[in-house]
Amino acid sequence: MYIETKALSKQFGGLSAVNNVDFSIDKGKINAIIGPNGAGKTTFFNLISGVHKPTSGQVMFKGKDISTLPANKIAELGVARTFQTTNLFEKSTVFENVVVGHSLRTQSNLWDAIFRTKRLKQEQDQSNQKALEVISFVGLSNIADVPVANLSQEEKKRVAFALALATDPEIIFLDEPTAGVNPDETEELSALIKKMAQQGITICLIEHKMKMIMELAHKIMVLNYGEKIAEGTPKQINQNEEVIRAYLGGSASA
Amino acid sequence: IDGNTSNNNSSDSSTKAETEEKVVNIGYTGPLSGSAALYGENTLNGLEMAAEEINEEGFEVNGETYKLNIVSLDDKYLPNESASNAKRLVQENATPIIYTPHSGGIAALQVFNEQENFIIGAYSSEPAITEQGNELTVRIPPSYHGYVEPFTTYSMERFGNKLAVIPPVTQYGQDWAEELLPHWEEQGGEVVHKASVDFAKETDFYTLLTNALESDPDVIFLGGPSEPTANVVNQARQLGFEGGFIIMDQAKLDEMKRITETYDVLEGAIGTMPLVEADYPGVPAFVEKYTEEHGIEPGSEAGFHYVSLYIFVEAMKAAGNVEDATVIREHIQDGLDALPEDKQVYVIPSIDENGAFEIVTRVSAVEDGEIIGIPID
Amino acid sequence: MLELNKVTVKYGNYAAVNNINIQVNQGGIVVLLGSNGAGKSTVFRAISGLNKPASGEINFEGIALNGKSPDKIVQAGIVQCAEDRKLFPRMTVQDNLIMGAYIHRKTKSRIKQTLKEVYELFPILHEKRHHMAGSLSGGQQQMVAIGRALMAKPKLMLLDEPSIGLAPLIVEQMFDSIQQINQEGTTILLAEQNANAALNIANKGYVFENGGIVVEGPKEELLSNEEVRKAYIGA
Amino acid sequence: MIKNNTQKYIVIGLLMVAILFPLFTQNNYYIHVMTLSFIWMIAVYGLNILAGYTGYLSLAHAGFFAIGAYALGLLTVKAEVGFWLALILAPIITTIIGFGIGLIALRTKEHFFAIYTLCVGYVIYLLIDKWDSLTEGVRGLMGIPLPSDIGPISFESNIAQYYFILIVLLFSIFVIYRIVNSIVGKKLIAIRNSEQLALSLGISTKKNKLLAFVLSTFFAGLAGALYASFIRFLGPDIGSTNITFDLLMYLIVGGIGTLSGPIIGTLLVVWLSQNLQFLQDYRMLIFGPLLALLIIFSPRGIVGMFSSMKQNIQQKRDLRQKQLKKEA
Amino acid sequence: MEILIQQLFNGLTIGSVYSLVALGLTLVYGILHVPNFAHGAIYMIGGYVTLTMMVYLGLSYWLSMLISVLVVGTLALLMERLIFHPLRNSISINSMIAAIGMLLFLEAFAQLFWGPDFREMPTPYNEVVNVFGLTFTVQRILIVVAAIVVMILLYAFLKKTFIGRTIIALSQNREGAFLVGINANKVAMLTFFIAGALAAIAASLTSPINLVFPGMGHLVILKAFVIIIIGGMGSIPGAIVGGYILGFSESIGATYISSDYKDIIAFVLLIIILSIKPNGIFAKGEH
Ligand SMILES: Nc1ncnc2c1ncn2[C@@H]1O[C@H](COP(=O)(O)OP(=O)(O)OP(=O)(O)O)[C@@H](O)[C@H]1O
Ligand SMILES: Nc1ncnc2c1ncn2[C@@H]1O[C@H](COP(=O)(O)OP(=O)(O)OP(=O)(O)O)[C@@H](O)[C@H]1O
Ligand SMILES: CC(C)C[C@H](N)C(=O)O
Ligand SMILES: [Mg+2]
Ligand SMILES: [Mg+2]
Repeated sequence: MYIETKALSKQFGGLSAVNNVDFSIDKGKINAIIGPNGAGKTTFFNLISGVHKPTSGQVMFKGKDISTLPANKIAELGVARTFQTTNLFEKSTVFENVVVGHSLRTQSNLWDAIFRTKRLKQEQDQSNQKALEVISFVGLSNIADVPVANLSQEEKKRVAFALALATDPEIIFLDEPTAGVNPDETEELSALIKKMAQQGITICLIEHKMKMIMELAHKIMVLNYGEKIAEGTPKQINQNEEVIRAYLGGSASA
Repeated sequence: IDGNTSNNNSSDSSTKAETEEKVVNIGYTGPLSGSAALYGENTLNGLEMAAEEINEEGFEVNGETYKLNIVSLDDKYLPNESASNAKRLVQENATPIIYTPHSGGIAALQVFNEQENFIIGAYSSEPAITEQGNELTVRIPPSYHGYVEPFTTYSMERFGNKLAVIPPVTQYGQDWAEELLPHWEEQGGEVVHKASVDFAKETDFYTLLTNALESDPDVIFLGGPSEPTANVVNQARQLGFEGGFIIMDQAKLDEMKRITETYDVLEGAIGTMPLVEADYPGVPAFVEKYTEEHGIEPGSEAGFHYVSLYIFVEAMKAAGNVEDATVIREHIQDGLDALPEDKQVYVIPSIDENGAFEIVTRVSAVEDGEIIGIPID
Repeated sequence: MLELNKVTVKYGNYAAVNNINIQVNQGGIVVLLGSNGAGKSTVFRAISGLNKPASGEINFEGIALNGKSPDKIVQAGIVQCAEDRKLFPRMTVQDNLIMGAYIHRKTKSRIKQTLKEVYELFPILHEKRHHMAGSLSGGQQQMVAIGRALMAKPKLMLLDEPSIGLAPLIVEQMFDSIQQINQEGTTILLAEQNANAALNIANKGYVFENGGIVVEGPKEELLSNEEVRKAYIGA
Repeated sequence: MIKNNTQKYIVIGLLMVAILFPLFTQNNYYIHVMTLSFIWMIAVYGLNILAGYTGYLSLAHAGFFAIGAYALGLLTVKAEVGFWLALILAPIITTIIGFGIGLIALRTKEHFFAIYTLCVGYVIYLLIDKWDSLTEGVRGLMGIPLPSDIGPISFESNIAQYYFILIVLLFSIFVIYRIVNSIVGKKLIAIRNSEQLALSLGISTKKNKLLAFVLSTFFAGLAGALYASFIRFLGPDIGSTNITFDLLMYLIVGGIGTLSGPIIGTLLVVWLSQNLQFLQDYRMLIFGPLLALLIIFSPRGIVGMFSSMKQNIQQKRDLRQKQLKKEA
Repeated sequence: MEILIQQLFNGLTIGSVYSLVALGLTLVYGILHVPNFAHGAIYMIGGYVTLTMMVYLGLSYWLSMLISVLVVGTLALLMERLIFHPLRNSISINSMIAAIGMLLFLEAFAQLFWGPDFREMPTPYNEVVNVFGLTFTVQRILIVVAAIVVMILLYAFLKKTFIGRTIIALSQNREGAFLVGINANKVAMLTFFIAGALAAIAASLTSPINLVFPGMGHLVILKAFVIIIIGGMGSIPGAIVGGYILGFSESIGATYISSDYKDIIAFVLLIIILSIKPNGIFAKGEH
């Protein structure tokens, strides 16, 4: 098993945002989580990526319990994520944003910085290289020097992808990566997601856009009121009575 | 509204002066803004009054007539600002004397005053200032040593031997207490409560006094700036205290009365003789003139600065030099001796070997709602 | 009812909206389509008075809105449900909604009535009414934002991408309720990515590109326009 | 963000002037004020690392400045340690104390951090004030020695002190320049921009914030130690919040988060307040509003003001580029 | 036992003043999202205006206080308009610096206009009362009662009236407030006015037992900061409770621990609280 949650729960005050969820993510595939608003999807992500500590239960990564590790340690293990509300360094350029992403793979310390050691220079080159590489991967090479604040939603989403990719992840968690993006551009973004998966990166994403999910996902988990109500292939989910009642509604394949 | 803002017109008087007669610049760096501004202004007022008087005639050194020009700079009570100011005063105004009324500023100036050759007019009762062996420091106010004995004797006789001490947290207050307590106990007294009060932070003294009065003292020792000290006295009376007060010399009975409104509240308080009540020869004229100019009676800070400037001028005359601080310093004793009687707002017979003025002190107490002098032997 | 006449809005030197004309008729639903950054939100901000147009006129019921402050514009009957919601995060859901009725604060009973209607529309908000708005999930917050706008009982409601982050079921319900609100007499100006759903309930649309309008026309016309279909409907 | 090259030139230009300055003036007072300004600058650079680059406003900065100053003072006066050893030890002691305080203080964020450190600063001040058996309390610590001679070099004269402190300043700027422009610096800026995002990128915010805090206390301590050796008298007031406010003012006026801001701001404010002396009692009456006006009309400080024209041009170009790309 | 009761009363008196000042500070914090360092200076001006009205114009205590409330409220309002409003979109440190500028200005102004000396404010309520072994003056009762009344009124105003609630709304999202039809600018001015008024009331109430002087604001402002941190910044009940916690801990601490270190008590209390709960006691969940 790659990433696995065991009886994972999170309480906020009296509220069970995530309740007893067992879920496993398949390596190299595109996994999806759907569910009504407030179902606990983002919280689930936050638990895995270390933003919140679980109230009970465990998160296992490659057989190791990571539930109590801080977020930065989890990132070091190769778990990257994007945020539901686009969270970028607004005043910096695309390049400046992305170059920071690789800093967790560097060892240079204060000493190296002050004496500008060989190691620092090497690592700086390496970070720049990496940044250029992922910027080109997400297709933003031509605006690498533009401040992020001046970008469109869709471009920002791409920067967020690039930032996550710069950390050299094995797996990326994407929280509503195409929210607020029009259908045309949504398709382009899903192509990008597919391309990431083809590079061998495991994907786990949250989306409300069913059409896209159905096309992309290999496996879907459905949350409702913090509990897992269904899990399966897109087809299975599409026909699941409970899911239709709780989430999809009438025009299921809109 | 009291527009008591003593603006010296240093700039215009100096330009005018240049063309007509020779000018000696006297430097001043002290707190003219911020929380200690009142203190700073009082000291400066004394200097300026003396300078004005002296300038009516001018003074003659080696056949030339000179006038004084007080150049004052604000240092916000910070030593490093005092140092910058002093450098500036020496550089731009060639001041042979620089006054500063706080020990921090004095210490900062002592670092280079010998090198740059200027006298520090040091207004601080901190003995360490003159014990450093600085050749060009003249310490103006008296130290508290002289007060401890008469204060103890008087209070113990009149009220009893249980003493509560609540001096201010300042070094001066703590030093005072350290001097007073052993003496009190030596005389058979008992110290029943010990605490200190911080006028920079305390908003209300009830808490402090409730604790102090719990030990049922006969006498309370306290001090600090006059007005808040008076406030403490007021509140002690409200809380039912009927004994006497030993007032540290920083506070002045007359200034305290402005807050308490009558001397009745201060009944049994012993402290330094208020300048206005003192019998030194120069006092009446000085008080009258000062009151006229500032609408308020002068305190000792103004008095000491006033008299000290006269002393320095006399010293310059005696030295026949208005520039060389070292020479002027050598003639301070001559200056003291030559000080006209009508300018003797304090009687200062001598300067000790460390450069501190030796002053004839006066003590007074409130009896039956009136200030009376207490003789010292 | 609402008329934008040669309006240009700038951020610094950059014209985010350039010389556009928009007409919204009483009782209608008008959609603004356009890719991200095309300038839709900017138009909304200008109508609400949050940004001042660099040139051009905005008229509402024959009165110029140009120099007016945002609160005056709300009082005139235009309420916006903004893109980033602009809730009061440390007030309860209910207080957020009640603040929405600020301009009707004198008529308490009516507020109560409207509040009930909003809760009927979004039952989850009733459940969460005593929670801090800031602790709600993204979609729930969106509901509060729409609910708050409804509380003002506006004549003209500006909805900036209301379906963003909402579950399909809720989106469906929401478009139903927009229609319902509209039928009750509120004119709607809507910006949407979900062009299909939006155009279905609308009677007129404008397509934005780079701060200008490239296509405009009644719903049918837009739905049958090849380019529009391809870019914004995705089928 | 302002391009680093311009910043570098501004700094180098100013430093050339600083090196030549004593050749043009024999005015002791100017030299004195200038030397003192250099000391403030070092402290301001320390503040800049934390407040400017990492986004945490520490109001205990004067407290650490005072710790450095008293460390040097006490080591030389009371422990009779040699000057140069004391000068090395003082910032280290400050840094160690800073480490301990930072560990707890950095649990708080934003304004909580600001006020928490305000209180820490105040407690430091109170301790210096009350612990008079060690610090001499309000009486002050006197007799702090000059830097002792190194071979033939003596530090008696104003000019010698001026250059000595200038050299330390240069060294500080150099170190800070290197840090800010390295991977470490980028991590700090990332934390300022968004702590949550930084964390998700694997940046240990805890460790890096602490690093920034400790660095800032190091420079505060270093500046304090130099202050002690320059003024050679210490009173508790040196740790008061007023000093923190002054330092902050220098930073803001110059331009927070910029490399040349601390130099420009310190020079400007120090000389301005010196030159307003003639206003006597009115000084603060003018200075206060002047400060407010400056902040209103040039919120990113002097450096920001000068660079904003440049930036405008840059931005226009970016937008044009973007528009071209969209049309394509 | 007797001393404990007396000290509790003393704590109540001082806590009332702290609470009033802290309330103003916390309200303004809500609007500015910046600790307003000039608040202490506003408090000081409040004391002077009342004093001036009483001593120079011979008005009664209450009338003087009313005028002070209006004058200082207006002063605070002008400060919002002229200084903080133009700064509302820039980083918060800038507003802090501007506030420091205002602090310097107001203190210099007071020193120039009223002189640097300590002034006494006469009170018509100076008689000493002794009940159940408790000693106090009528003025002190007045402080406690008036402060509590003011706080209840303010609380009711903020929670129960629409206008009051706009202040809270505005503090949380300025544009959001605009979008529901609140004139955010007016509300910001109103908030500053109230904060100024509270400071004027606090200063007018305490000045008769203390003194009026240019630095009087320093005495309370730092403590007010401690209070609003302990109480959670921007929290109204937090400011009130925090004020009394501090008042009591000072009077009790001075009695049973050490009066010399009673100031440190406040700060140590704060450091302990924040070390355990980094967002203050009354902090509410966000996100
Ligand atoms: N920090 C928090 N404190 C308190 N409650 C929270 C917190 N974060 C989330 N919640 C609550 O937990 C529940 C799940 O929230 P979550 O953000 O995980 O939902 P979601 O599935 O991502 O919804 P959406 O699709 O709307 O983004 C919601 O009811 C929310 O109000
Ligand atoms: N505050 C601002 N400062 C500078 N430029 C801005 C600002 N807000 C928006 N822009 C720019 O103005 C243009 C139009 O933005 P706007 O938000 O109006 O677009 P939109 O059509 O609403 O897009 P979306 O679908 O992403 O909401 C964009 O290029 C954007 O980058
Ligand atoms: C009583 C005063 C002469 C004391 C003086 N303020 C000093 O600095 O020491
Ligand atoms: Mg979510
Ligand atoms: Mg938009």
